[in-house]
Amino acid sequence: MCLYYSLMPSHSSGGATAKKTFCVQKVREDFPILGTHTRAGKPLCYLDNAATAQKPQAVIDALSYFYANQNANIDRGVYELGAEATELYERARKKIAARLNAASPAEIVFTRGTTESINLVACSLGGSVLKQGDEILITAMEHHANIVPWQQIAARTGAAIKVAPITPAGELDAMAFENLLTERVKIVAFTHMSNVLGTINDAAALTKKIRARCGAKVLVDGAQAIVHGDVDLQALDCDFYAFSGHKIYGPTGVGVLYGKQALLDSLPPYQTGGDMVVKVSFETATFKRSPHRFEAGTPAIAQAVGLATAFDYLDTLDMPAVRAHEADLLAYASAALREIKGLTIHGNAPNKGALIAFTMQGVHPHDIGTILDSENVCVRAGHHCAQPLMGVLGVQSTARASFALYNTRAEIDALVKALHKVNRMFNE
Amino acid sequence: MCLYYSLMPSHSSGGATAKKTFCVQKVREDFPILGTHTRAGKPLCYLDNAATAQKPQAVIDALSYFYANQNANIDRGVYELGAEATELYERARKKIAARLNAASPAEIVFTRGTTESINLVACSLGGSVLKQGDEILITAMEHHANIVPWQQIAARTGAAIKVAPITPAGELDAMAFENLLTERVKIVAFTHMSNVLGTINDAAALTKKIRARCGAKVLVDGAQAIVHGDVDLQALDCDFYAFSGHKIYGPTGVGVLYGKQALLDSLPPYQTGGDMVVKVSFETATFKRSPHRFEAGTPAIAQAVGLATAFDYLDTLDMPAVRAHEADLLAYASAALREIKGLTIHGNAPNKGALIAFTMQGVHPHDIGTILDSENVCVRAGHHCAQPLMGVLGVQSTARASFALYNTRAEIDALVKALHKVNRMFNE
Amino acid sequence: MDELDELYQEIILDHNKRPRGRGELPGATHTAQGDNPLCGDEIRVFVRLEGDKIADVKFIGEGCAISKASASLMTQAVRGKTVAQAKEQIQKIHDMFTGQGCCEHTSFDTDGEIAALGGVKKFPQRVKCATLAWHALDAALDGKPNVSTE
Amino acid sequence: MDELDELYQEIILDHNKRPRGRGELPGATHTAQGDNPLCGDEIRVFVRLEGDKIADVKFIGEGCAISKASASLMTQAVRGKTVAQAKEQIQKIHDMFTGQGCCEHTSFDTDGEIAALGGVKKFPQRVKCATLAWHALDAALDGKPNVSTE
Ligand SMILES: Cc1ncc(COP(=O)(O)O)c(C=O)c1O
Ligand SMILES: Cc1ncc(COP(=O)(O)O)c(C=O)c1O
Repeated sequence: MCLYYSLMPSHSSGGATAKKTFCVQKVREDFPILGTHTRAGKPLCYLDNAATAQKPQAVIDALSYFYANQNANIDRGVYELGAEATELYERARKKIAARLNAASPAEIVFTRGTTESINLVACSLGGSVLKQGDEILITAMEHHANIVPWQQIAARTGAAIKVAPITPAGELDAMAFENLLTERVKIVAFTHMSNVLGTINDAAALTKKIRARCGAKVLVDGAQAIVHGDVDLQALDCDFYAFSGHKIYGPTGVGVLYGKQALLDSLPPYQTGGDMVVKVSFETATFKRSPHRFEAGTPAIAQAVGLATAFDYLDTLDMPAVRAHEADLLAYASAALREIKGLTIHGNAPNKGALIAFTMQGVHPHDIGTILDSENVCVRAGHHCAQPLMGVLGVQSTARASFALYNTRAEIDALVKALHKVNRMFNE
Repeated sequence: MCLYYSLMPSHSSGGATAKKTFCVQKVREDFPILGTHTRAGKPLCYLDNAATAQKPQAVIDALSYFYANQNANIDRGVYELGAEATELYERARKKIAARLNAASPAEIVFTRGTTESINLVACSLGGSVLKQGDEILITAMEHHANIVPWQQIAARTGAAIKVAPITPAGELDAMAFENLLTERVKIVAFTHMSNVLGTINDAAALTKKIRARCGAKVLVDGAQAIVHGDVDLQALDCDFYAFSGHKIYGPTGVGVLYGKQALLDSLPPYQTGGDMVVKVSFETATFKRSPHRFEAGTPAIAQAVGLATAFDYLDTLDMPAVRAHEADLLAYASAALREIKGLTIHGNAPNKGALIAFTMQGVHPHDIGTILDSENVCVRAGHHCAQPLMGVLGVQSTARASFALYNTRAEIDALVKALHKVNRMFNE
Repeated sequence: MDELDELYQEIILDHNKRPRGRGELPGATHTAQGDNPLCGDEIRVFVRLEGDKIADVKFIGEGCAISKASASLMTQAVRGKTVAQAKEQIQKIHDMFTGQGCCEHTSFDTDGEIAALGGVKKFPQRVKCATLAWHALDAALDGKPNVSTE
Repeated sequence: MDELDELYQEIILDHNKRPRGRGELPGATHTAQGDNPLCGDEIRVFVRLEGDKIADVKFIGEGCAISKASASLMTQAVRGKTVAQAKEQIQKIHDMFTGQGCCEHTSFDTDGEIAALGGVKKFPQRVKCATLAWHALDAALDGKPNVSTE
């Protein structure tokens, strides 16, 4: 009976010993949806990966296997099935902690996604440290998820929000950022990679600068960066790091908040209820330490296991080759798009992740989206939950093609062909 | 292209036309985990359903099918795959609204589970209406999820918590409850079915009484009742109703908050970020109406679809027969347990759902749990996240056997046999 | 004609490029803004009522081809009509897109060029674009300051 | 002997029924409470130090057979020992349950009856029960008021 858990048989070893490879055609076979949704002979060309990524069969199977073989509630059962589920859930935490180089699994809190992770910090940290006259520093390239929660806590505490501007190329204005770093700033929240501009911010350098200037706590929105870079939390040294499972080839309904342990343990809880308490009376309650303190109620158990499986899957791939492939897609697509008449790319930072937001003269992004869809090319059209940035860019909305490790040059060719059709329909 | 969505082929019709039946042996085949985990020739006897229920193959398949064929982010895509995913997610909302007889799908908010649903209401409603001197009325049989969030908001607002007592049989003390219903009470939160006592509260009658006495808003914790009864929200007339997907044969990571639409629309948002806003500037944001107002960020899309599938699955069964079966399990088990030397059942309400909490003289519930597990019988041992109720009952913890529609009399026989073993080991 | 061509009919493309009734309306008696949170598009509609009659109607704002063409067609359709007639027209537009007969052409009273909006029905994701200006008109006539097509 | 019998050895069942060292300890110099949030069990440990020596040690509280027997065995094991010796014993208990050699009997210094706790190793869910009193003793010796086996 010396369990602990029986991992899903199919991918319990694999990754560790097998030689890691990356062949995009082989990888595409791992993602079942890519073979579906053919329309009028045209294969599905999914280029909306920054919104949500597709899932490899390994993740889908891990979920099915969990429900069919391992399902029980966690942290409560004296029976073996319950211990097994608990072990699987905590193994997921350990896996993620190890992969991101957290100091301890206790620093990994499971949430619903980036949005909840940031709300948690805004509420628990912001609610504790902010007072009238304090400042929260964000940047002009933030997603709504890294703006609105700060507005809410600012309104509640009397703090003010300051916005670090960007350069015309779409980079953070380093000088302006530094000038805004005064002693009044108690929290700095910035994105590791913009979901519109693609800009990758040097989070380690920014954190160092912040530490040198003031005692502000640092939250990094890693929703996009986790997908396109190799996150090392010790190197970054930020206080909090937030991301979503569904963008990194994992299930919906789960995400992560990393936080430094001492800091997490010092914060008041966010949601409250079962499993996060040590003791409850009718009058009062005492709370566990991190991570359990922040996981009230039954968490997304199967989804946490599925997310760990997504990382397990990535571990079977030759990641440097994946990065090179993504860089190639970005370069190839950028060059091709620049050739298209009337097309403007928004975001030209030298350090840029694999996505391209663009507008076309005389055509609204929505119409681009619809025409591309008629060619089975899926791109996003809209403000990408970054309306303030749209204002800075002087547009109402943009189209955006965003790439995953399974995309190909052929798909970019299909995108380009469809964009020519847009011009034919609207600009001839 | 006139989609809308292609439902998973296998269960798109079925329920509606096929004659509904219920045969427990047939139903057991729908739950794959029940055939696993045999130990020393003893089949898995899963009696911890109040903690989390097992999942039918239809739900597991719906999740796999979604990820392999329909996965996209919602509410944002102009392309067909995105529209399809949005339609599936909203169809899930409609399904649940219809099944619970909500006035409109806009009254169904997807959350992570009961705990988050209650936290949302405590924060958004409690934060708006409570002030110094106001009271929140709960009962002595509440789960931590329906206690601690109220303590938190009470501490923040200066409101006080009052606790309606229970009778020795484990029923709500109706007279005491009424006496506590003063004009000071602004919120009443009570469970529809106790997860320890099994007691089913007459939520409709209680709500009527509250309405007659004061203007308090009424939240009903339906985590257990949704599984064992047929919830009709119009008949209940409560303001809020909360439950978890994972207890009603659905996936983990998703739950529901029902709220009356006008009330929901009048409340401030809870979490904030993308998808729940109409417009965002660096300075401020305006919010959508319910339900989107309360669904910040990417929600648990696949899980919502899976939860709707769980209800679809239940719709294929003869529900009156299911209820009769559950009642039979409860009666059979109660009679058998009463025969066991030194065993006390906690909770003897005439209107009781299918679970039994019990203690045994001279044996701690943990030891009961371990010995039962050695016979492959899974029960819970502990305080069941209801520590204050434990205090009322005068115990530290109890064991609990809780039944689902797939349990059988034979499994209760196995439970009884294992309990005799407990007595043999500890009390001879 | 394939579905895409039906969506982007000549009339639509023409109204998109050369929208009629576009601009501020000094002396407007009613105005309302329509927001489409999906893409951030906004259309503001101005109405000058004389008694019960829509003496003039104009719109400003950015939008996709569908929403701009729809706004343009709207100004043509309701200018000179009574409030009751305009309301009826709004209802017809609403019915066209939300009616059960989703995929057939309904008995929609074409009012000339407006029929060109029928192509949108095959693109459920774009219905909000087509109805944005109409929602704003409706709100303006009701004296509401704004409306959002959530 | 099957795993269950190894868990509930005679010694354990005996200490569960007739716990040694149970009760308040008037004149205690140190005390701490251990909480097991899983089941709500609490064990309070009292220690009377005389110089560096544990002159007396007792416990009160409810718990399962494992935690009660373990507390009982603990009082036997450390009474009369120095603080350093008790700390060493606590470390050994800790190692026994968290050590890599999870499933073999380690070179654990039995101190007589304490070896009976070894059966718990096959029941990871019960390790917290077995260590609760030891955690509380450790906290008491460190001057901490309480500890929780989260
Ligand atoms: C009555 C009751 N309320 C609330 C909860 C909390 O549900 P969850 O953990 O799914 O949020 C439970 C289940 O544990 C319950 O039984
Ligand atoms: C940079 C960034 N931050 C936050 C989010 C929000 O993520 P989620 O919707 O998964 O909470 C996203 C994705 O939409 C994003 O791209």
